[in-house]
Amino acid sequence: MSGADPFAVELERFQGPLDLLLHLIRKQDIDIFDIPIATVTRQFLDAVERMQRLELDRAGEFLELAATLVRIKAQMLFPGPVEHEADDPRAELVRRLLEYEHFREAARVLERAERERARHSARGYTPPRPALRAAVAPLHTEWDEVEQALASLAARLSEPEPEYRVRTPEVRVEEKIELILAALADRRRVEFSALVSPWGTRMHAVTSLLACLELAKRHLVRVRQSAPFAALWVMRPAPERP
Amino acid sequence: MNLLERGIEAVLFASDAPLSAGELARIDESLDEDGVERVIAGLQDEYRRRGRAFDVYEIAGGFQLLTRPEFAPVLERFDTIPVTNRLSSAALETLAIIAYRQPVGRAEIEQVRGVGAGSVLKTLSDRELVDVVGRGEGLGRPLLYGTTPRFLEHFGFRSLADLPRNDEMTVVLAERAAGEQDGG
Amino acid sequence: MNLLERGIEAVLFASDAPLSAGELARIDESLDEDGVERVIAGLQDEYRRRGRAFDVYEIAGGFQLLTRPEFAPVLERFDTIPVTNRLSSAALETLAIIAYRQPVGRAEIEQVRGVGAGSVLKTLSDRELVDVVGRGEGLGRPLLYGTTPRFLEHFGFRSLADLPRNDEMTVVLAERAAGEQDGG
Repeated sequence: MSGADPFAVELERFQGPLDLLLHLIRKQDIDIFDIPIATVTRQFLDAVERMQRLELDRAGEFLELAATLVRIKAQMLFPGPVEHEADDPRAELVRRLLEYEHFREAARVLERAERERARHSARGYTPPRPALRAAVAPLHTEWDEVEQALASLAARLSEPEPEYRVRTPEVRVEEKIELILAALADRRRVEFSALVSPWGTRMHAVTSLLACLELAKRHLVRVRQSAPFAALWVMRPAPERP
Repeated sequence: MNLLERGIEAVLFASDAPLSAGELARIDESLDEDGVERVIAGLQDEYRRRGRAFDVYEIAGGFQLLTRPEFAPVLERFDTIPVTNRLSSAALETLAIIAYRQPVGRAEIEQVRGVGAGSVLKTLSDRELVDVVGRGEGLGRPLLYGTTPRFLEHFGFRSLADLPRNDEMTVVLAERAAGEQDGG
Repeated sequence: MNLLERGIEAVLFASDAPLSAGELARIDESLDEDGVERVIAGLQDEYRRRGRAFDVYEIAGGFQLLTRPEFAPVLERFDTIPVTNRLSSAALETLAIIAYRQPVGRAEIEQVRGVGAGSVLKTLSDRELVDVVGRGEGLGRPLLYGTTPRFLEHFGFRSLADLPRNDEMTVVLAERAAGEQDGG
């Protein structure tokens, strides 16, 4: 049923939300510096809703931009005193669209180069090469160098012991981000302490918290705490409807 | 054809990747990079004169023997001739961002494309088209990606300078916008 | 060279396995196996006349382009990495310790320098500057290293008694004594 929907094919074709938005703008010959935001927002949300109905996995990727469009639409409805072009609530969106289109064009250039290169074939059979063998070159080392090495070793040994530093293994925020997203893959929410408890060190707690904040900033999770010191919940973002 | 030319031809013929003039100069003590380039110009000249099916191409900072493009349709008919898998649009877009912005972190790539970049970056790394080239400042010291020599080989570029410059790319919307601003 | 010859040359060049005359005949409807063999004989003749570094060989019931055997030494030379002709500072330090403290075990060298000595000892052994000269007392009867006749020859000493007296060595010795006390 949904597989037969011609829109499914069309929606799968888009590389992401910016690609879809550019398509809407270009198809209707809209001036990118004066986007009719209400119309475009409605069209965009229609497309996203269709994606959700078709259960395309990627619908989630489009929600962040949908939210941005809705916010811009609201700002346009209640305009403050507009004196500079930069005050236009659409300015950042336009910048992102032009930037994205630039790289989409660059991708086409790469595609052409790839196609051109694929018309050339390299030698198909290259004989197995022997493992690189070391050819011993004649040694040019003078006794002076041995003595200098000894002097520098002695100097190093007479220096006071360097302060001994404890090296803690590095914990990366990127890794924590992946752990959190993995934890949220099969449930709607997870308690923060459950993310930290397997390791229990302060470093892991801090990194996990940074990862949560980063994800929240990217609107990939929501963080909720009902009261100070209450359990901290990390949740999947709800698909928001305008 | 002299012995040096024959030696360089043999090494080019036996290699499965481009070789730089410096590497090729290892064939003989008397050779320097300029000498290698003169020998290669001689080979190219001879291959063209004799109508050989292959030529020496300059790719990824080196030289490689490749078939001439007009034989592509013939070669397609033989399944013992390896074909390179084309990249998806997502991979090409990501690669374009990395190529022009390198070194660049995953967050910036995702910001530009508006979608997650994890699996595409893995594909590109697995195919050795990009690699981690450092770590950025800021939160979590993110991994920074750049293109590899294999990237140049895949697209047949001599160097990164072969990437079309920004002003050589036609961007419909941006052009139109510039035109309108001029007019207004 | 005609178009059929060029096509067969392209296929032989790009194929990753030998192709039989029957398979090569797929290039053109007008070709049969005899025709392919005539074209290949023509290619072989031309490669030999022009002194090319490669030729068409018949292998496992098929044809393949390969470099001629006389270029094996060139390819082999190309595949060798010349090892640097200087010793690293780690190797020089280790050599100094062995020269003045011989016979000396690996553990003692590592204790003085504070880092592992395995790869450096291998470099010095490969260079024939040091060799195993005996076994020590104690746990595992460790190998003891000393300098070789090649060492004396290289640095121009008649015997070990010719080694210059070295005050620096007292520091190193003191370190060793301290290390032993710690150890005991």
